[in-house]
Amino acid sequence: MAPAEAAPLSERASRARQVGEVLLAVDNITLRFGGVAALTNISFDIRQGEIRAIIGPNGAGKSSMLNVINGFYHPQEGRITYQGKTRARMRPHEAAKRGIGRTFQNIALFKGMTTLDNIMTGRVLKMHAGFLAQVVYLGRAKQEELAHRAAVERIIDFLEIQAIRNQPVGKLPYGLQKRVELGRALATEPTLLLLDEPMAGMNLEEKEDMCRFILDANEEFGTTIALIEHDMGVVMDISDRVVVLDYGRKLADGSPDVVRGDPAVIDAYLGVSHD
Amino acid sequence: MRRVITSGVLAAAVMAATVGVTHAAEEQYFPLLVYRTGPYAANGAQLANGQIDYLKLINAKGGVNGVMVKWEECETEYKTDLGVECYERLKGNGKVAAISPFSTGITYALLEKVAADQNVLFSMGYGRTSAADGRVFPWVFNFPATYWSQATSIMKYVAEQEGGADKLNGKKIALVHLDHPYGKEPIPTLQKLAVDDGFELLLYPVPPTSMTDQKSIWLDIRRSKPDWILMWGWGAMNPTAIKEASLIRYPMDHFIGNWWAAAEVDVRGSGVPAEGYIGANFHEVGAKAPIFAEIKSELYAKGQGTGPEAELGEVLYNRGIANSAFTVEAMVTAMKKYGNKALSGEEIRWGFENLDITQARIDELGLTGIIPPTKVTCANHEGSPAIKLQRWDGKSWTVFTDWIPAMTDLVRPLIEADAAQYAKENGIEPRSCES
Amino acid sequence: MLYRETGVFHSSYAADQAIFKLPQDRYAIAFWLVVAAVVLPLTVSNYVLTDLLTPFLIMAIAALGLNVLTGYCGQLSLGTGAFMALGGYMTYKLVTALPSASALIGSLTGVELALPDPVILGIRPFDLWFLAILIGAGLITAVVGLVFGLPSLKIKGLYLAVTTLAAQFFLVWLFIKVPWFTNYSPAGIAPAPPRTLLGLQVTGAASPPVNRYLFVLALTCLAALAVKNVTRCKVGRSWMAIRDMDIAAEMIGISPTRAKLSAFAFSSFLIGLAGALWAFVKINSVQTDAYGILVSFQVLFMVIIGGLGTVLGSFLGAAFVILTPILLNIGLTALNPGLQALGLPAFEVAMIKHIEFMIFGALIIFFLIVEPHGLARLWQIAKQKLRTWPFPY
Amino acid sequence: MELFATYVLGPLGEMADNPAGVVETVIGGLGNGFLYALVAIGFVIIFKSSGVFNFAQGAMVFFAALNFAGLLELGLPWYLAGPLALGAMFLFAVLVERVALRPLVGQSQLTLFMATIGISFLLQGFGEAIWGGNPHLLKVGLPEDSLFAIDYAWGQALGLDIIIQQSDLLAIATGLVMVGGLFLFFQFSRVGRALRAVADDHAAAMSVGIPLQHMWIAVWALSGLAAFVAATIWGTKIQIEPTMINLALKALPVLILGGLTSIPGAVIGGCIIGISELLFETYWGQPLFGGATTEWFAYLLTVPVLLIRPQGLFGERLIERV
Repeated sequence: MAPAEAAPLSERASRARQVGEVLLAVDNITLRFGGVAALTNISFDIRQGEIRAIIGPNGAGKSSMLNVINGFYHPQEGRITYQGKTRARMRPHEAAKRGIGRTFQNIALFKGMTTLDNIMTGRVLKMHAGFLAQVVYLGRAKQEELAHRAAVERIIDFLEIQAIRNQPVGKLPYGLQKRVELGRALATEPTLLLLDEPMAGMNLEEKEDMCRFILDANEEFGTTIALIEHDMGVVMDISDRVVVLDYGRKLADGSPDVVRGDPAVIDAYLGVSHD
Repeated sequence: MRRVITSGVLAAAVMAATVGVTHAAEEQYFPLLVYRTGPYAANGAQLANGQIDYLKLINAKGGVNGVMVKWEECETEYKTDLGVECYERLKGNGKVAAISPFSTGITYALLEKVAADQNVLFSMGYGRTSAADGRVFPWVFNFPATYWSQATSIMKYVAEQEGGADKLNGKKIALVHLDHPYGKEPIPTLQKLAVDDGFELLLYPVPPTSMTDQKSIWLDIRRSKPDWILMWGWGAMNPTAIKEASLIRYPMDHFIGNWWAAAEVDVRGSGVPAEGYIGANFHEVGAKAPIFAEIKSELYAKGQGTGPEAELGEVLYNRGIANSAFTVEAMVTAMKKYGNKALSGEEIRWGFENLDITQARIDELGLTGIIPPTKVTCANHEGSPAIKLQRWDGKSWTVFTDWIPAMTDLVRPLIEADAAQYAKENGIEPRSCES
Repeated sequence: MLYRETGVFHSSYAADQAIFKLPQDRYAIAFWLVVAAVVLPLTVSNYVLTDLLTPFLIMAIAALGLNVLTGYCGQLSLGTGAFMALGGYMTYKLVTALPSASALIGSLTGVELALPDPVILGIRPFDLWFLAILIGAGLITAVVGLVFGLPSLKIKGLYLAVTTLAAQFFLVWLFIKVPWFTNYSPAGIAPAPPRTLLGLQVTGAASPPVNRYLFVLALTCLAALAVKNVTRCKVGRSWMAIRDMDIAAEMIGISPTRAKLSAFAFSSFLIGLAGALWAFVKINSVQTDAYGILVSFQVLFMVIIGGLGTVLGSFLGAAFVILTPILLNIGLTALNPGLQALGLPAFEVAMIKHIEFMIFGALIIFFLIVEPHGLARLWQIAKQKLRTWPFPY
Repeated sequence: MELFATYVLGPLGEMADNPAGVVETVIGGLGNGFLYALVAIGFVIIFKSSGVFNFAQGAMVFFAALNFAGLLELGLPWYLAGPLALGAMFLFAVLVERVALRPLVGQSQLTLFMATIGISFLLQGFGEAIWGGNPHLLKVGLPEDSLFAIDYAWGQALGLDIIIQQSDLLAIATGLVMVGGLFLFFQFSRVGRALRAVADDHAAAMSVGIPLQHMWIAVWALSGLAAFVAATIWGTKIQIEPTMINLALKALPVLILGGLTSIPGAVIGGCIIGISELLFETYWGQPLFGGATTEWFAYLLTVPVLLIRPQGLFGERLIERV
């Protein structure tokens, strides 16, 4: 697979893309920890194929929102409709089974494993060999391993991390770890990919690389992406629509330009932001 | 720093070495499975000291008909896997006289191994009871009495105190036992007696991992008020039980330990007077027999004794002597047939099987009261089981009964049935003893 | 430069995913297998075979089992001894209840068939019943292990370790209390009846030490291979994912329930197998005395000293924990003649035991300080050194 | 229904028939519980401040008891032997910090736990090498007989025919004094406050100038003191031999139940376990299950408790974060 061209971000923003039906809709979500409300009455939707950004100051409830979407937190009120089905509570691994992938704000790689194994782990859901076949490493187990290895190698090529394939991830630099984590999430072939601050703590070059990977993933694999990001420039450039949270409430929702112009957002967020 | 490194082993080894130089002839080898550490150390150490002192004395007197003996100790901690390892480690180091592990668990683990290796397993008054059936267990000897026999003897005494076996009906008899192969051995026999005589048998198992925690047992005993308590205990369990019995003021003269639960260390370790506590035994207590004069003059006067001299004549020390003495007598018996040389396992086995120790012979050896007259046959490896009872007066033990024979007619069929089942399970064809 | 990947090219993913990727590694393992299977049985004494090598191999299986659970899946367990005991008792129950395959068929169908049992070159290739028994006992242990693993779904770390102590003490208590486990033996000890495999006697006191050793060696190699295979496949990766970060693992689709319980089951299977061998090959009887809490700690030592999450570590750890005390004991005893020659007092057996305890404890601390990641990591570092030798890096 | 009668009504009826027996069992259990708690407190002190799960606490009790008993056997009076044995524990604390803990700083909890098992072996071997493998008696003249309530006016007044063991009363009293003393120590002494700071946050404590290494010596010395006290009380009940270390394993469920970080939790956990296991053994285990259920009851009890509260009854709440 040829690495994508590194084009200026501004050009990317105006690309023509297929944005389709509503993939996921959250309705009036309220999440409380004890007496503290982390999210209050949040509603928005994510459409097929779009890049949806969730922004807001620290403590706005952004990560909590992602945790609700992939089943780690169970909201006290509200509904989540995913792929047309309104769902009850579910465990995160069930969400994963239904195509919701995820990366984390603080890198959550499997530190004892190599890059290759980390990404291979992302293929767990796609493997179906029985336990005994794995014990003897014959038949389906072996074929599967090799087939998925090939798929994983494509992701490794795509993310340009061939050189660190066999290194334990614990010792990799931060930027690469983020990349491996994206690779692991992509390996699950998600329909909806939740990225929690994929570019936090990166320098400009790393950010550009990461943006490129996100856009390519969106374009080439058709993955719908919801991301949390603090860098306004990035958010405004790559996202199709932006939802703004503050103190667990929705402040604004719309295209980057609309949100940028919203006075409430400027007051509550951009105005007081430390960025 | 009391007795950190005694000179015992040194003296023994030096003696063995010098003897080895003067007599080129091969020695008879005693692999000693001992336990001098852990919760059973107080008991194990005295047994080992008695065994070794007797062997030292034999060598000091020129060996067994001129055949010197040598020995090695291996620490088992009373643990089965370590015991097996010790056996394997030592068994090839010479012509083995007999193995005496002083642990029923280890004995069970070695039953087949000794048969395969052609070594005698001498479990003197412990181990697998049905090994008394020499047709199925040719290599195992457990005279002077098995646990089942011992239990019936003790029950005879209890019945006598109550005024006859018919008076046992409706009585409560408790068995406080180590929850371990050793402690469980007498249960079937007692259960049978309970049915026969109509008494109620209460079982109080003490787990080996926490045998110093017996509070619940003794609170329960206080409530159930058994008329008699028997104890099959060992190691740190015994002092704890004796102390707990005294704390609930249980009448000590109705509390009977078997012969592994009635040593000085057990009562002393309890820290209570325990006056009246009764125990079984098959030998006298105290350094009265002529042999002790020899041990003192030949060993302790020369600084070659194994343990502290003050412990000479104590129950388990004497029992250690008995163990070595029985084995040496088996050698002597075998030498009558095979000549005066270091004997093979098969030859020693013949010696054990044809053992016939009379009172006259015991007196001649200076072992009066230390070993009982014993006659072993091909089919009967238990001899003629009998016990004596001893009483603790607050300072020392005194034997206060004559021999109380076991209910052999009751025990022997049980032994034969159990041995037959074992033979069946393990595909052993019992040998014939008719010849 | 002595040990290097340069010049070794893998042209397929299959080659790249092999267990031993380098020719040097393959030669080394072949060498060690030849030493273990041919050279040692021909050269060493029976004592070394039966009481050093055989127990080491059996415990290596147990260590592999615990390593699956603790090393790969990150679940701490102190119940190893009890699961070994379960394996032992279940094997005993199965061998006595089902003496042969034809007996089983007979009891099921009412017709006892004589199965074909040809002898080829002194070996009876169909004589595999004892192996089936061992597998059966292992499967029962796996099921029980799975049940005792259920708390792990909620309880973590040292808290979990203490709940596994419940398994340890409860199971051992059960074996003592329920006479059924020992076929109502009066002393509560089950003998280990002699059994054959391929026509060769492999258990019981009368079986040749070489048979027992090779039998255990074969099973140990199979166990190591199975663990290696599983841990380079899906299941193994999901275990490691749960170990490294359970939340993240769950969010990429790994079910913690399945991962943890499968680790408990597979681990218990191997531990049960080790327990069966310990009873039938090593101590020649089944008794709880040999499966106490100390065994649980010993196996945990093996796994941690050897190296968590490595197959090699299980072997190194087992060797260290099983052999060190015995060799210390023998070594200290062997010092005695020398001490006497110098006119010094000899070591008493009790003293040797105390010193053995002290040195063993000190060595544990020493190895933890030198390499907290275990002996297997030391080997890795050595390999790294060899790779760059003679240059420092 | 029959099962219900046998396993529920039977034992309960037994208890109702003989309430004095229940009182006696509960007091006995309380005594056991405080004995467990005396060991568990040592664990908590170390775990709270340094995160080390100190398995060697049982061996420390054994070691302290051996030293004390051995010195007494040498003919020293208790007022010399006691302080010397206590001094040995302090010396031990310094050695542990220097030799084992300092090189292991920053290692995983499991590694540290294993290291303490190593220490446990070392201590047992060392103690026995000095004082011999035989069991010892530790007699310092503490009361160890039993009291019969019926011998006293209050017992007759209440009609209570029960036994109370003096050693149980001693254990309870000592336990309470220790908890009180430790509370005062942690609340009001300079070292105690520093230790609390360390327990809250290592880095922050260091940044305000609390020397961590000294603090670790202090906690180990403190738990050495706890071990010494436990040894003295246990010594009035049982012989000093290595089974003592096994008994200390009972402190583990006590700790887990109480939550690893709470000293009062250790005492309450001890009481719960001491009382419930003795009641269970007396009314269920002994009559219905063949006895010796105290072997496992405490551990099994922790399972349902932990399933409801994974951090123990008094432990700090664990929060899962992403």
